[in-house]
Amino acid sequence: MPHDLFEVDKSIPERKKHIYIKDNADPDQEIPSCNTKTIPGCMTERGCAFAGVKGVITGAVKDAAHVVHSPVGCTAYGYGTKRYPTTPDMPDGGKFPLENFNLKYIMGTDLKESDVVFGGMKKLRQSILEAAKEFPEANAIYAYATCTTGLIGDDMDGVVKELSEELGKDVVAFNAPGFSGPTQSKGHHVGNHTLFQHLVGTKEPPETTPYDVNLIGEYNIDGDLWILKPYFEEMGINILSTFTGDCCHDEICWMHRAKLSLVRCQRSATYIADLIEKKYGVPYMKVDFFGPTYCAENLRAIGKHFGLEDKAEAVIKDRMDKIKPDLELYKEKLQGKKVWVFSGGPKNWHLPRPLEECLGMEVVAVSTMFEHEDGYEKIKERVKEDTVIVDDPNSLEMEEIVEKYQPDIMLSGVKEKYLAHKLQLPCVLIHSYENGPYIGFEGFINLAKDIYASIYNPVWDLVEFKEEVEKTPKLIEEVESGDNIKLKAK
Amino acid sequence: MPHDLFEVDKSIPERKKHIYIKDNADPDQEIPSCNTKTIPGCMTERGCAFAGVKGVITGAVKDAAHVVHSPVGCTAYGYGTKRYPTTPDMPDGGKFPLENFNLKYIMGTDLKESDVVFGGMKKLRQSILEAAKEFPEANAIYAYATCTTGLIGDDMDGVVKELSEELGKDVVAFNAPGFSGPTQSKGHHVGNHTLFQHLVGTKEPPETTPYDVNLIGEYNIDGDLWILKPYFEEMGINILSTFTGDCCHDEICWMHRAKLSLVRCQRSATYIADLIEKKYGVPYMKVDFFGPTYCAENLRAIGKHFGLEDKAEAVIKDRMDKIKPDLELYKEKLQGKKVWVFSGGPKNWHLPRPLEECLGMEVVAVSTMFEHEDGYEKIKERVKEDTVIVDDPNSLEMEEIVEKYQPDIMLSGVKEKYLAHKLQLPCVLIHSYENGPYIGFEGFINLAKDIYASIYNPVWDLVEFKEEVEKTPKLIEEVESGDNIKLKAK
Amino acid sequence: MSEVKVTKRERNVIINPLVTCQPLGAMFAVAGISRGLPLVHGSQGCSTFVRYGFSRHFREPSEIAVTSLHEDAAVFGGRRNLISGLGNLASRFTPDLIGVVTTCSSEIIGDDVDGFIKTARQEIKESLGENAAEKIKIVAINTPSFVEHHYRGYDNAIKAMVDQVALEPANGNDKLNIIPGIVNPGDIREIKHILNMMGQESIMLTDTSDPFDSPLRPGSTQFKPYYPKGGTPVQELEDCSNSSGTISLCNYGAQAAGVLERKYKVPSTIGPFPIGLQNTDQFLRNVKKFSDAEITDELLDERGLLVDSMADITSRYLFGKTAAIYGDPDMVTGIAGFVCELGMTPQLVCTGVENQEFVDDMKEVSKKADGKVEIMYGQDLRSMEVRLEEEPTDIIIGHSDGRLIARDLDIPLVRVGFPVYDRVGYHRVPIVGYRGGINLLDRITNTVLEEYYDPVHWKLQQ
Amino acid sequence: MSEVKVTKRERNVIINPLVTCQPLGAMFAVAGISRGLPLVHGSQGCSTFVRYGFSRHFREPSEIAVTSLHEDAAVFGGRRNLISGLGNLASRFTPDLIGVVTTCSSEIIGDDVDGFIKTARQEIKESLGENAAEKIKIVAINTPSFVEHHYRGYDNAIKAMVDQVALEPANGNDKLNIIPGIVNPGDIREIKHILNMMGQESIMLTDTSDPFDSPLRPGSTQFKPYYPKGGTPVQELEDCSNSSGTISLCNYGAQAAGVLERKYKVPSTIGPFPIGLQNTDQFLRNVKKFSDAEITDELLDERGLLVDSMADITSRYLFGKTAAIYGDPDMVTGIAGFVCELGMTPQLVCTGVENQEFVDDMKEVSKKADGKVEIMYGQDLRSMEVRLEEEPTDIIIGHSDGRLIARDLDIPLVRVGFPVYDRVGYHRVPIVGYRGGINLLDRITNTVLEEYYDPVHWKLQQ
Repeated sequence: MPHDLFEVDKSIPERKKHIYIKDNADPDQEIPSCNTKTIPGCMTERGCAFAGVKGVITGAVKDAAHVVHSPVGCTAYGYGTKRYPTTPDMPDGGKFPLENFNLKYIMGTDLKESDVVFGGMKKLRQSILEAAKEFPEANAIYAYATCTTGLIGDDMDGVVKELSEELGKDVVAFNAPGFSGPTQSKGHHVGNHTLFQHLVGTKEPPETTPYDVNLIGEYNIDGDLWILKPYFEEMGINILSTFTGDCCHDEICWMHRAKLSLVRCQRSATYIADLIEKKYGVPYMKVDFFGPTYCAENLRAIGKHFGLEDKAEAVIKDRMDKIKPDLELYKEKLQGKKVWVFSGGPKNWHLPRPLEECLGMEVVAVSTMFEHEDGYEKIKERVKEDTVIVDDPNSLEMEEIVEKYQPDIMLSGVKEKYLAHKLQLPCVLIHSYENGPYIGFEGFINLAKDIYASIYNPVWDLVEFKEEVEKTPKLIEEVESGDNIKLKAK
Repeated sequence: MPHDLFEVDKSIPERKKHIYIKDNADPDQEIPSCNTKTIPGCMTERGCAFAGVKGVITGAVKDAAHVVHSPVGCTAYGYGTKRYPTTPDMPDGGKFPLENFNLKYIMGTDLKESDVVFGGMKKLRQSILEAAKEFPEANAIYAYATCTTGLIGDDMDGVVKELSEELGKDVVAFNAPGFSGPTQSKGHHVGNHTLFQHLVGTKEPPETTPYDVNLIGEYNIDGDLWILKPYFEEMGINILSTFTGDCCHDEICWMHRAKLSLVRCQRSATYIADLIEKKYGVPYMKVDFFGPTYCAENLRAIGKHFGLEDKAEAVIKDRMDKIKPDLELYKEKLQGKKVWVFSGGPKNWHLPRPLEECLGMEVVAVSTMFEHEDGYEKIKERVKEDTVIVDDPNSLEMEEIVEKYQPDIMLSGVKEKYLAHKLQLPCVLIHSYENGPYIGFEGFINLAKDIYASIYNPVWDLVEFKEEVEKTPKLIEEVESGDNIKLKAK
Repeated sequence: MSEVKVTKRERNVIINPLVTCQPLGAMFAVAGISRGLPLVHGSQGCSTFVRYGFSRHFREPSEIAVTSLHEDAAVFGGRRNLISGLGNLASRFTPDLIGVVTTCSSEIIGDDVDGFIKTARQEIKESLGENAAEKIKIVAINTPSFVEHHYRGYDNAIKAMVDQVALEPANGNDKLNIIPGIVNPGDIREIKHILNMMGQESIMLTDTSDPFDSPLRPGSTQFKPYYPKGGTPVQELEDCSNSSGTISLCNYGAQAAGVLERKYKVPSTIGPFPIGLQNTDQFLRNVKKFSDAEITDELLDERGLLVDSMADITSRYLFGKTAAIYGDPDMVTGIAGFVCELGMTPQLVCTGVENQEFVDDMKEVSKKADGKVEIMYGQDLRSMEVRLEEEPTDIIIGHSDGRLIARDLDIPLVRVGFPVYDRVGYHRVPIVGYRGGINLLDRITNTVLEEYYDPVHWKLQQ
Repeated sequence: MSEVKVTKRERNVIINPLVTCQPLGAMFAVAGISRGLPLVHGSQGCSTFVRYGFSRHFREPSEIAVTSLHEDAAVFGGRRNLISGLGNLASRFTPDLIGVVTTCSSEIIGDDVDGFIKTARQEIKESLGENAAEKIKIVAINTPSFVEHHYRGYDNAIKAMVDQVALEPANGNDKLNIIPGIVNPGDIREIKHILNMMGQESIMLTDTSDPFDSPLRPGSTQFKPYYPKGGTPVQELEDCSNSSGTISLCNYGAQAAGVLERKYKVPSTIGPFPIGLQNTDQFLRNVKKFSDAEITDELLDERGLLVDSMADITSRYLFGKTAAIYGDPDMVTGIAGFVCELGMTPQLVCTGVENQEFVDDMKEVSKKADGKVEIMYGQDLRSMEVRLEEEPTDIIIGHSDGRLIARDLDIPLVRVGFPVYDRVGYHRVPIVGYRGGINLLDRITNTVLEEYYDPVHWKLQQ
């Protein structure tokens, strides 16, 4: 029976099909039911489509002003929620004048009751104009639909089209109101399509090379991009456009000029790679840079594509040499520790093998907020027999997973972190990381270190007050060695 | 009856002669008895002779290493107690390599019981050698006797003489053990004589001018010197040596080359001016730079001495113009406020007139820790009828002064500050200042501002919990004026 | 004479808002009920963003359910979502209270929330049995996101809970109702500490202190992350109509106090937010007004410690220093008043809430100030930033959302309020009451010492 | 396996000492007696420097009398000074206890302090009458400045007071004697809070909490600056021989506990200084050992809050960070242990006290550390500076005397202990007990966040 109905789900038996225990003997090759609506009344970890587009796809663009067409709440929530740092560097060698522009500001139309009654178009128009005036440096303005504007039916596309002309800069509307689609994944989709449709192909890069790539689905979380970029540079490959980490608006406009697209986050951004391939004939390759093994494999594949095999090998060797001692150290420490990976989507199939093969850990549970079938297939392929795979777990299920599968650590988000801690389960943030970046060779060591620090946090041995302790003997075993004394750990 | 026996002194009637109420009709022209030993069992505010020499005179020298010949306590207490900042600038245009050397380090011989029995000479010798090794940059080493070494009779002079030769740099011993003399004033005296005897006349300045002065008794408390220095510079006068604020060891050695000595703190440093005059014929002038009036008067006198009258007037006018608005503001606010000045010595005669004449305050009490007869005569001359003048007041007397004379503010030291506050009496630190410097024209505004801030501290109106308050009416009187609204204070 | 300037936001576009929408306030309020669960009737983002916000500030789990509205609900209404959501929540969690928190979506769709709740109650009764079902209060809380802000949402929620749960008064209970506002666990605990010292029992409406700062003690077996220790028991909510008075520390929203006064004759008083000497004094007097509580010597000693600190510190280090203060309006007027007591000038005060009473109160506070005061209301953080670029202050006092502004302007930020996610422990340290005053004074002074005295290090020798 | 290196000072010259001489400790101890006054038998500097030091740390008056020894006493002895000093003090202040604190001078001169006190007692009896005189205890405290350090002076003073004042035991009082050590008011209050939660009465030997942190309340008429509220009443000192046990938190000096044990059969236990989880746990167990005090749920909740904070914060922000810790030995071992509990490494610990037990304890603590530990004892701040120049740590934990070192090395300083004169409020915030642990954890973490996370500001987004 690959599907399991949890104790806590007795009254919502429809959850059974979302929970799958990997079973190699399973004749139907099932996967968990996914990408469907959450059962009302649950404490789901999922977000909304607006979060999907602004919080994941577009928020990383460093020179666009973001105007949320909403009552104040969605605007407020769109602020400061994600870690995608930027440099001020622009492709033409100039500097963008506003530091941390994408992290520092968010704008909104501040809709009120009367707007709900009479429509918010006027305010949208006015707000975009004011935004352009407040930040003339911004090279584009991105406007976002929300539940309210979706429900009152504002025609944002009309407004932004007019304003693009009026302002002489791109104004783009993203029509992903919060209620659309079952998860934030809908927002990724809308974001991809909107950017492709309105921007890709509208500008030309300052120069091109035969080694130009688009790095798609790389949002520079906690500096991930800044780990990967040197690999490419050392290989002689030029990242023409990043979609969208530390990127500028124009980079998106000239994505059609790359020779190859590399798709890093395949859940949130395969769409645009696909669209670019179809329209402009730029082929794409799905890549995986988590963990040294995948990272090496994929650099090799890219090297092969461009005939740069030797350079790829050089990068790989250099980095492997660098991380080897740490990798060994952490593997020794983490051997056999049980891990539960709960990410948005792809990290659930990126991480299990690296954790198991490179760190000796055992993946006992994986769960996702918004993965689709293709992702679950990959997950299933990459986890071991008896691993539980849960689609959109809710709070109660999470507790049951902890009880049943006794993980030593969970990799997940902020909301889950403190719940895990209350269950004495260490937790490392895997969406925006703790002491990241986590990608690439060096990043994997950061991840290992954070996992190690969390599992070996001394507090876990001190959780309960002890009425009695064995008296520590005052005498300590010492091994003299020159000036220093080595103490034997008890 | 110019002398008064306080209520709290009923059992120590000898205190009567130390307390004098200024009485113009007093036929005997008395002053308080002073510079005598404190009655045992009092909580005196006085310190010891070691404090007098290290804490006042020598601690300001920026390039000397200080070695206290004592059990650890005196060394510890010699650390970080005074605010005499320094620049790294040396007279030859170079920089002294250790920033804040005089504030940052103190050294000691760390005497133990066996040293008390067998003598501390060996440790003194060793410590000075080690000090020289630890800070080879130091241009001199100053060693200090303390109670212990005074009592065990260590011959410090012998040791330092030997070491001076051995090290090729001046090593000087200051023989002012804590118990010597009734107050720290003894330490000033020893400091002056020692520096004169061992150093003055031993070196020559890099260059001289006809306008070279020694600025004596200026310790650069909280930057006082840095206020005064520009006055001299603008007048064309060169400070050849400062004794001892922000000065280097060599400056003391060439004090005999000045054309004139100016004595700022006349209690602690007239000695050396006198000695230099006697031996080298350099005349000296007693100067007073507290408050704009004295400051102007004295700059004029100095200008006259050098035939630089016009330049003196220019400095005076420039500074008076600058401070006038603030002076008026604070005079209005402080008019009639009663003040009690409790300083070490001279500030008790420096400050009464400036406070009264320039700020409209009323000096109701003055007291000193270690003033001598000449000082008390000046104090008496400068305070108004009925002002109480107290020599070496102890804690209980201080409370009685507060009760009897009801000052609005006290100017004193840290030990007294918090006692004053407990009696609801605001207190401004006058030894090392609060937001100083307090000297000169600009400094007097700093003092006025600190006094103002202390008296008008809103907390003094809020000390007691009130069972009832009149309900503040919500309506406020407003006077529109353009964009702004002026609110009438109630 | 002091001078004030009053400004409202001049543009329509809001840039870095100082407020969020109503539902957050309501979720906060419901989180303060023992075994209480908020059920957000809206999109998943409406609950997820708030859970995220609470978690990163309090570093605690924040368990909030959602009806997960999607396209179909937009067309056909959220009836089924709400009814089944309530049913699922009831059967899986058996809470003591569910607060149904509406959102823009459910309000625009026009769902008959009261009607749906009735149906849901019926269904719950059928599935869980009458007894179990009766133990679950379901409160409808209308919090349309496009009306006002989180502060009003809190107010609406407390009002709804009192209105729908409090029973007809029977015997006086000699307790005081306290509406603490959107404050930190440390603040609520400090209020309880003061009342405790006065021997006055209270009913907190509601008490988020323990739920948002709960011990990690797996050994205490009853514990579940979604039911942390503490919170106001539903029985106390029922009983609040028997109290001898209501004090709302929430200065600009006390509808619940109004309900209790009109419906059940419980007298009430509003404000001030008890920061600093005078406001805390007034809080004590307010407590005495409704009871024979005593102002004990111990309490006056705590007051005396604040007075002592102010005497020793303020004129020396803080006099004449200027502050910009931003955040929720009651916190802003409270801190502005305290800052005046410290001899500083609240040169710029800024709240996102558009409320004339706030302006009037700030004018009153400004009379105590020794300098110009600019009152920004209905404003946002960007407006404040622009003003500070033109006329900087010595320090800024506010929550973490201003941190990049403070960083870019190179003005030190004294963190207070919600959210503070870039430092730790701030939710636990009170700023209200006398002891909170000492904390805030220390924080302000140490910030000033670090920024303005450390560079001239010798001034810190004594 | 961890590695430790142990060093003592190699030079004779002491540079920036970490200790001072005995009398300071004795004055501190006597200040904790209600209506107790120290009378320093020495030069004026001996009292003035200490008053200055106390005042700038506590920002309180510090009233200490002195016999003002001068040249004549050096020659003829301090007899008259001490006798008349005692007489004057008695008649002008009518204290409950006078602690006669010797110094280098009086010890070298060889004054017969006991004899002089006898004479003084006689004279006081004659001038004040027998009844009044009897109410004034006079305790001789030998604190030669050239032997050891302030820490021993404290120990000697507590011992002298207990030895000379405690009465023959009569009926057990079910109280616990606590020797708190040279700690801050906040720490003593936290210890009292814990005991209070356990329902355990105590006698503090001695209680400096209120004397060194007293309210400004002129309305409460009995108040005199030299007799602040609080302190241990002499009756309790007399009664401490009836207690059921003594716990000395002062880890390396507990002579008073020894006296009580030997003379009056009061059992005792020494240490640990209760910083952090394990040390506080041990303190609780120690309390239980001597009494039937209970470890209440509320107390375990406080513990749970510390555990919760550690779980939420330490591995994320502090793991692997290194600290240099300096100060009094019990504080150093205590903090070093806590720092290990936080997953940090106490890379360098430094005390001015030369004590082998400290070294042994630190070796024990080092076993919990994940890295090299250097133990410096009998050292000074300069030695520490030199080592930190060679091998810097991420943070330094210690008192204000290290501030210029921290400044020059550009390593942030987390202030603890005595003296802290360049910031405010530190004397009031406990670092002992569970709540103190939270405070210290917050302080350390926020220092790390400010120094190491603010520059990569985005890492603080959540």
